[in-house]
Amino acid sequence: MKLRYFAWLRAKTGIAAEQVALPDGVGDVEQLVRWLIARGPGYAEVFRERGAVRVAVNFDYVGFDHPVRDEDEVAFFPPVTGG
Amino acid sequence: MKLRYFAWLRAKTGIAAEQVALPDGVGDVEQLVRWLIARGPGYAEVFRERGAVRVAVNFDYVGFDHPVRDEDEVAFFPPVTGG
Amino acid sequence: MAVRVQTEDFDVGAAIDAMTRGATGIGSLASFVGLMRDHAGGAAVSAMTLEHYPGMTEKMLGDIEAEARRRWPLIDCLIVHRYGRLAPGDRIVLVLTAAAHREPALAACQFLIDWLKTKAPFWKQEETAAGARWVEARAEDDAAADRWRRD
Amino acid sequence: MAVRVQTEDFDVGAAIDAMTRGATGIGSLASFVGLMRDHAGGAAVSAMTLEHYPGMTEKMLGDIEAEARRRWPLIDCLIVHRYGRLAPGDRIVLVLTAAAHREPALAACQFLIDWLKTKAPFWKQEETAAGARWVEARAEDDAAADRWRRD
Repeated sequence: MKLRYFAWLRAKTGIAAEQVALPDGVGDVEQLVRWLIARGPGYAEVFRERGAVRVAVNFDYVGFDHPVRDEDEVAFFPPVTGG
Repeated sequence: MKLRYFAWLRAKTGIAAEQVALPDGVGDVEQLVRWLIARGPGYAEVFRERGAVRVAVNFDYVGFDHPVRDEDEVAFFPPVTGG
Repeated sequence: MAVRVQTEDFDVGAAIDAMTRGATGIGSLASFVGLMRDHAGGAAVSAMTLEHYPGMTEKMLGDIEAEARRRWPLIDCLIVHRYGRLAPGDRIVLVLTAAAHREPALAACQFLIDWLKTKAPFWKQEETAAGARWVEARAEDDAAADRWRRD
Repeated sequence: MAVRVQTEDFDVGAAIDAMTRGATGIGSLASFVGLMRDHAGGAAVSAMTLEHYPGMTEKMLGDIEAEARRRWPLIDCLIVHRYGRLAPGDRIVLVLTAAAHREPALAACQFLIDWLKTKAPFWKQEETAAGARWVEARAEDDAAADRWRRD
């Protein structure tokens, strides 16, 4: 799966995007987030305040209970500020 | 006083504007309208449906109870349709 | 006060550029352009003549603009209204509002066109195959204007 | 669908002319232009960088436009949003709506900018004397977008 990070989240992870194999036991966004948090302090910091993180799977907003599959693109970003 | 007529009211009076001396006994719009109605059928037709006539004295909307003086400009017109 | 009543066409892009040039406190600009349609009430309209009341028109538009400035923190504001004979597709009216944020710009733009529609002394006469006819005022326009009343 | 995401500036007058040319059924055209202000939160801002999520941005703007067309009888509609580095006074976003009457044009324009503000994946980073900072989302923007929710 492809993971993407935008705005200040990217500053924490240190990368804009990465390709990962769907980890064992990860079936939804919540499980993916727990797996990411365990990967390192940068990731842990991103998800310290869940309420400040938005999630999109394949270009659509989803909740933390949304399923994820190996072929998905999953993006994490802060509330948007365009316009 | 100067009297002005716009849009379809002008077609009824046959004139766009006229100068008249303040008639005896005319102190407000209502009295002026009665005086105009007595002047001829074109005027009478203008005021047949009072609700369809708007009045301005010196460029401001007024009601039929508004006073009129000899130096005033009084305009009669239908509801506006600009924009 | 930026109110213009004229027979000539206006350039929306130029008006926007003139309003925003050098005015870097402006974050939001809302505009409304009214154009002449080629049909009305089910009939084709070939031309339209806009009559107005010189003197009162400028006064009413100025009053309406002043009211908008009282209600919202506008940085700038422009109303341009044409009169005379127009063809389908011709621009009739322009309302332009500028503010730091979008809420006042959008609300004032809507307010200005709503009030202008029911207060500025303009009258439209349409030319159709059946002859010339005066456009009648719409009850919806009164309702739209009444939304902004403060009694 | 008329949605553009680009680094280049846009010409509002040209966009309006292109939309109305030959379209004599259009009676009303509403527009909103968002511009970069030279100050925010009490601090002078010297530049701004707009980041976005390519792919999702176009999809969200298209979804928002489709929703506006479902809700109002629009004749035409355009959204242009820039990204990249901008200076104070630069145009950021354009929303343009055209309809026979003014109510749908004005309402759809307001709806589009309200939803775009809270749904299109753009993020602003401002440059001030104290360094770069990410702009925070405003609660007012969520409230403005929520007005249009239909549950």
